[in-house]
Amino acid sequence: MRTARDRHHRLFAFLSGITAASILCIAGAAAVAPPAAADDNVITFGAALSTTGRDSREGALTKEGYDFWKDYVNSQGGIKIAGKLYKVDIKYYDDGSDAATSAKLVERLITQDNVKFILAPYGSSATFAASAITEKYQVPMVDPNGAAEAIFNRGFHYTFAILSPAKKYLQGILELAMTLKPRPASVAVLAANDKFSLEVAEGISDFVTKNGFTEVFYSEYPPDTKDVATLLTQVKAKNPDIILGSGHLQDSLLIMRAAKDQSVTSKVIGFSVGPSTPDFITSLGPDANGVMGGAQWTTTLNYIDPLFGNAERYAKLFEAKYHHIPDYHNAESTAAPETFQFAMEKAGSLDPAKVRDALAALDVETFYGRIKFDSRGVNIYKPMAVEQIQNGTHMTVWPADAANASAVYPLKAWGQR
Amino acid sequence: MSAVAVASRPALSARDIVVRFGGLVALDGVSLEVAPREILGLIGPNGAGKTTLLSVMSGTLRHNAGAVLVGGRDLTHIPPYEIARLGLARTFQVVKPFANLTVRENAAVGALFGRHGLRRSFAAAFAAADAVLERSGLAAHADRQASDLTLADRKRLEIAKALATDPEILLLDEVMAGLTPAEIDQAMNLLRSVNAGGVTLIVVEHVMKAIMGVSQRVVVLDRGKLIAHGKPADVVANPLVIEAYLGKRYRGGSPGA
Amino acid sequence: MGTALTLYLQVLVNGLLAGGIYAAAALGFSLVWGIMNVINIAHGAFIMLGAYASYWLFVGPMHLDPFLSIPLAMAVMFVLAYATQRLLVNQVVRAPLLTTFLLTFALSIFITNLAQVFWLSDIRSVTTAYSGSSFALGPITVPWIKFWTLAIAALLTLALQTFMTRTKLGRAIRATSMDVDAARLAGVDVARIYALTFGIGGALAGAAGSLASVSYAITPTMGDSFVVRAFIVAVLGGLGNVNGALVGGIVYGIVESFGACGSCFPGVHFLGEGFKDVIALVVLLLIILFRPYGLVGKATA
Amino acid sequence: MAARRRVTYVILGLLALAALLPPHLNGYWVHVLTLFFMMASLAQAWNLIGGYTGYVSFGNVAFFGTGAYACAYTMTEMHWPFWGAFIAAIVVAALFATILGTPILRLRGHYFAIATLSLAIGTQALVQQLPPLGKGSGMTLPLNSDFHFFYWVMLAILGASIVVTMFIARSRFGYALSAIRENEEAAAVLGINAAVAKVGAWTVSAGITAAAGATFAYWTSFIDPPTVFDLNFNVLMIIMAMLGGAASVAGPTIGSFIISAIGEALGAQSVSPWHAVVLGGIIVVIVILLPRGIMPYLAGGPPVWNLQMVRRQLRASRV
Repeated sequence: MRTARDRHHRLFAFLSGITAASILCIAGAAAVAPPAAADDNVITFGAALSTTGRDSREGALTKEGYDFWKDYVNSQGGIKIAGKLYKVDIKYYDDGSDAATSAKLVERLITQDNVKFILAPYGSSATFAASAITEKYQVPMVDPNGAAEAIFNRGFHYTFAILSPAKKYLQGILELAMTLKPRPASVAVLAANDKFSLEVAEGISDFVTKNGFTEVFYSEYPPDTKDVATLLTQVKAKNPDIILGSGHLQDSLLIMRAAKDQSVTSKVIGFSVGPSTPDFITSLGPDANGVMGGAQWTTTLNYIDPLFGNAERYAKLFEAKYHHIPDYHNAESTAAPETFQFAMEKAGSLDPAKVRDALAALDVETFYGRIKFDSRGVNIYKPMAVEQIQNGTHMTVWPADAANASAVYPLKAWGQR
Repeated sequence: MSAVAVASRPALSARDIVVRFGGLVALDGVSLEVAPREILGLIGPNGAGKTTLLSVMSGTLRHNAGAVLVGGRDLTHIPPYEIARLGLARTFQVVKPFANLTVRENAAVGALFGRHGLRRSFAAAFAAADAVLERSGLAAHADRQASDLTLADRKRLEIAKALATDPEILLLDEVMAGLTPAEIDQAMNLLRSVNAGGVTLIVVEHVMKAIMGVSQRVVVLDRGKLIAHGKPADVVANPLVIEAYLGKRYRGGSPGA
Repeated sequence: MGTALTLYLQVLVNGLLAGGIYAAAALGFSLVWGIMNVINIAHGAFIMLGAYASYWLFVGPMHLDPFLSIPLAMAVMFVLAYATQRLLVNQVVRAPLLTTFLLTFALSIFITNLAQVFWLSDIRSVTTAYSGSSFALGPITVPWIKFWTLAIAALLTLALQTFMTRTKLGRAIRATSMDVDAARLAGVDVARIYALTFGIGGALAGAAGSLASVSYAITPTMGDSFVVRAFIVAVLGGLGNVNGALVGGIVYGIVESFGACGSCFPGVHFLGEGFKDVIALVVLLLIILFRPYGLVGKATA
Repeated sequence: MAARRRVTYVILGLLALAALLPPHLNGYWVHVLTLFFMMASLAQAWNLIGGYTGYVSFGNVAFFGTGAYACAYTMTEMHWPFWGAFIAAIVVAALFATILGTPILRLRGHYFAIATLSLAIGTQALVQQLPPLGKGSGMTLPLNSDFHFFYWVMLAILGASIVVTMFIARSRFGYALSAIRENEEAAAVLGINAAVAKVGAWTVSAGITAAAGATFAYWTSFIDPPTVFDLNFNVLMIIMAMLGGAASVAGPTIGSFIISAIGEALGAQSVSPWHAVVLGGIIVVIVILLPRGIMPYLAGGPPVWNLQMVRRQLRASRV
C-alpha cells in the first residue's frame, strides 16, 4: 500500500513538472525571439506559411518568393529609409495549412517577436483569419495570394492585397475568347466548393451573361475530390466550346486526366490554378499543351521595376537561384515584400501606422504589374494575364499588348498535342 | 409437455417459449411455472437451452413465440432494464463483473438501479451494497478492483450484483461451476438464506450435489424441450433423464457430481 | 442508343472503375482490422510509400512500368509493415482498441512528414505511354488504366482469398482472428501471425499505392483521403471480409458516381457533384444501421 | 481515489489562478492558452462519451462545427447577441446529438466509430452544400478584438466541463455510464436503461463541444466547413483524453496540457516538417509506454520512471 505521504510527493512532483514545463515553454519561446527587435539595423518581417499539410506546395512557392526578395535586397545593401540603410529579415512559422494556426502564429509574430510588418500566409482562409489579428494590433499586412474579396469587405484598414481579386481570374480567358474566330459560345464551369474558387466561378458567370456566352453546364465539386470522371461525362454530353475549371492544382490534374480518359474535347480549356505551376507540365507532358491558365503574372509581361529592372530580368535572376522559372505564386510573393519596401521608403519611417498610410496611397509599377489599392485594400488596377502552354513552355497570350505568342485555337485533339 | 402448473398464482410462468437461431431450434415450446418463494432447479445436458431460457426470461434475448409472465404481466416486449426494475434479476454463466470498478461499486450499481434503485438515495444504495457484500462474503474485498478478484470471488460478486437489485425472482446461471466443495457449500448456504428472505430462485447448475441440495423441484431440459419435472430425487431416478442427461452408458448408474 | 441511356451507362461504368482503386485501398485495411482488431490509420501513409516506390522505379534507370512494379512495391511494404508490427504495434496490440488507433495515427504523422522532409511537397506524376488511352464498348469509354486497376484489385482479392482459405498459414491467420487464446493453445505463434497479417496489409497498401501512382498526383499527403475511403469501404464490405472489400469499393464508387451526376436526375435539384459525399455517407450510415455485417456478409448470432 | 480527487481540485485551482493571468501575458500567450482551454474542453467533453461510456466517437467534431455554424447563423442572419447565439449553439447541437444518438448509439465498437465518422464527414459535406450557411465559402462573424474575453469564456467552458464531469462521475448517471462501458448487457440486467444513459452522455458531450465551437467561431470571426469540421480536432480530442487518462475526471485536461506544451515547444519554432516528425515520434513513445494514460500514475500507481512496471505493462499488452 502506498501512504498518503507518498501520494503527496507524487502530486508535488507532478505539479513541479507542470510548472517547470510551463516555464521552459515560456523561456524557450523567449529564447528564440529574434534579436532583430533589439537590432535597429534590421527590419524583420513575419510570415506564417504552410510548410506542412495540404497547402505545403503552394507554401513552398510563396516562401521562395519572399526569400528571393530578402536575399536580393540584402545583396544590394538593404533598404534605405530616411537616409539609413537597413538589412531585412523574415521570420517564418509553419501553420500546418490550418487557418486557426495561422492566426495564432501571426499573433505570436506581433506580440512575442515584435514584428511590425506581416507578410500574409498562403490562401484565402488563412489570410482571412490572419487579417483579424493584424487589424486588432494595427500592424500592416501585405497579401500576395489570398484573392477572395470577402477578406476586404469587412472595412479593415491594415490588409492590402497586391493581386487581382478572385473574380477576375478567368475573365481574361473569356476576353481572349471573344477575339477568336470562330468565336466560341458555350461555356462549362467546374468549380471547387471553397471560398476562392466560388468567387472565381461567380466572376465567370457575371462575365458570361454580360458578353453573349451561354453557360451550358455548371457544377461544383467537393474540394478534396478523388474522382471527377462523372463530372466530365456530363460535360461531354453538353459538348461545350470552353471548359473552365476553378479549383486547385490537384483538381486541374484530375480534370485533365479524366477529360483525356473519356476523350472530352473542347475548343478552349482553362484553369484558375494549375497550368502556371511547373508541376502541371511535368505531370501531364504533351497533354498540357494548349491548356490556358489565368495568371496573376507571367515572365513576358513587360513591366518596368525599380528594383529588379523588369519582369524578364526578375525571372532570370530567380531561375539562377532556384533552378526553375518563377510561377506567379513566386512572383506575387516577391512583389509583396517589395510593396512593403516601396511604402517604407516613401513613408521614410518604420512606424507601422505611417507605413500603412503609405501603402494606402501607393501607386507604383513593378515587375509584377501596377500596384495601387482601392479603399478596401484590393489591387483592382492590375490586369490578369492568360498563359497558354505551347510545346511545353508557358506563353503569354493575353492581354494582347503583353502577349509573346498568339493563342493556339482551337485546341488540338488528344494525342496530337 | 404441457405447462407445469404449481400454484394458482405463480411467481413466474413461461408459456410455449420458442427460440430459433437461424435453422436451429434452441427452445421448442418450453413451458414452466415457479411458485413464489420456491427454489426451482433447471438442469440438462450442454446445449439443452438452459441459458437461452434464462436469457428469454430476463429479456436479454427475444423469443420467437410464447410468453413470459411475472405476476400476471407479459414481459415479451419489455426491455431487460425494466424487467430488472420489476424485480427479476439474473447472473451470467460467464461472469460479467465491471472490471474497472471496485467490488463495492459493482454491487452499488445493482442497488442504484434495481427494483427500488431509483427511489433510493445515493448513500442508501451504497449502504445496501455493503450489506449485500457482507452477506456474500465479499466485505473484505469491497475496495478492490473487480478485475483483481479470484474466480470464486467473481462468482460471488456476480450473485452480489444481482442481489443488490433487491429482486423478487433471481435467475442463477451456473454460479457454482469451478468452485471447490467448500466454496460450493458456502454458495448453497447463501442461496438458502436468500430464499429464506423471500426470493424465488431458478437455479441452473451442473453441480448435482448443489442442485439436489437446494432445489425443491427440478425441471429437465433436453435439446430445447422440457422432458421431466418433479422432486429432485424422482427426477434423477427417471431413466429418460438419465439417458438424456448423462448418456446411455450411464443408465442404471447413480448420478453424482 | 439514346443519349440518356449512354449517360447512365457511362456513369455506371465510371463508378465501377473508380471502385477498383477504392477496393485496393481498403483490402489490406480491412484485413488488418478484421484479423487484429487494429484500425491502421497509417495505412494511408503505406499507400503513399507504395506510390513513391512505383514512382522512383518508373523514373529510375530501369524505367519500370508501374503495373510491373507492383510486386516490388508489395515486397518493400511487406518488410516495412512487418517490422512496424514487430517493433511498435505489437507492443500495444492487446491494449484497448484506442491505443492501437493512436499509435498508428502517430505513425502516420511520422511517416507523412518524414516523406515531406525528404521528397518535399512537390507534386509528382507517373505518365505512361498509355496514360489517357481508352477503349470503347459501344458508346461507353473505358480508360485502360482504370480498367487494369480494377482488374488487379480483383486479382489481389482473389489471391488473398485463396491464401486465406487454401493455405495453412492463411487458415492459421483466420483461426487467430477468431480466438487468440485457442490459436495459441493449438500451437500458433500469434506474434508471428500478427506480424504477417500486418505485413500482408502493408503489401496490399503498397499495391494500392502503385495503382494510385498512375491515376493520382503523388504527394506525401496523398494517403489521407484514401484512409477515410478505406474505412468506409471496409465497412460496406464487412470487416475482414476479403471479397467484401471489392464489392464495397465498387458499390461506393457507383454510389459516388451517381451522386455526382446531376444530369442523371433532371429536376431533382439537390443531386449533383457537390452532394456526392452526402449521398455516399447517408447510404453508408443506413448500411451500418441496418446491415452492420456489410453488404455481402450474413448476420451471425 | 482520494489522490485522483486531489488532482482534480489542484487543476481547478490552477485554472482559477489562470483567470488572473491575461493582463500579465502578451497576445500570443493569451492565444495559446485560449486554444489550450478550447482543446481541453473538447477532450473533456469527448471523455464523457468516449471515456466514461466507452463509445469511441469520431463524430464529436460535428458538434463543434454545428455549434460554430449555429452561432454564426444566429449572429449574422438573425442579429442575436453572442450569449443568445451561444445558448442557441448548445441547444442545437444537443438536439442534434439526441436525435442522431438514438439510432447511432445502438451500434457498438467499430460500427459506432464508423457511424460517427461518417456523421462528421457527412455533416461537413451537407453544410458545404447549404446556401444559407455560405456553402464552401463559410461565414463571417462580427469582429470582436477583445481577445481576453475569449480567454475567459474558453476558461469558463473548461472549468464547467471539469465540474460537470466531477458531478457526473459521482452520480447515479455516472455509475450507469461506467457500467455500460464495462459491460452493457450486465448493466441492463441490473436495471440500467442504457439507451437513455448513452444518449444523455452524448448530449451533454455535444453541448460542451458546441459551446467551445460557438466561442471559436466568434473568436476567429470567420468559419468555413474544412476549419470547423476538421477531423484532426476529433483525433486530437481522443489523443488528449487518452494520454491524460480516459474515464478520469481531469485526465483529458492534463493530456491536453502535455500535447499543447509539446506542440508549443516544437512547432512554433521551425518551418521544417521535422517538428511534425518529432511530434509523431513522441506520441508513438508515449502510447507505447503509457497505454493507459498518465492518470493512473498520478493517482497512486507506480511512477512513470519505474521501468520494471513499464516492462510488465508492455508484456501484458503484447501478444
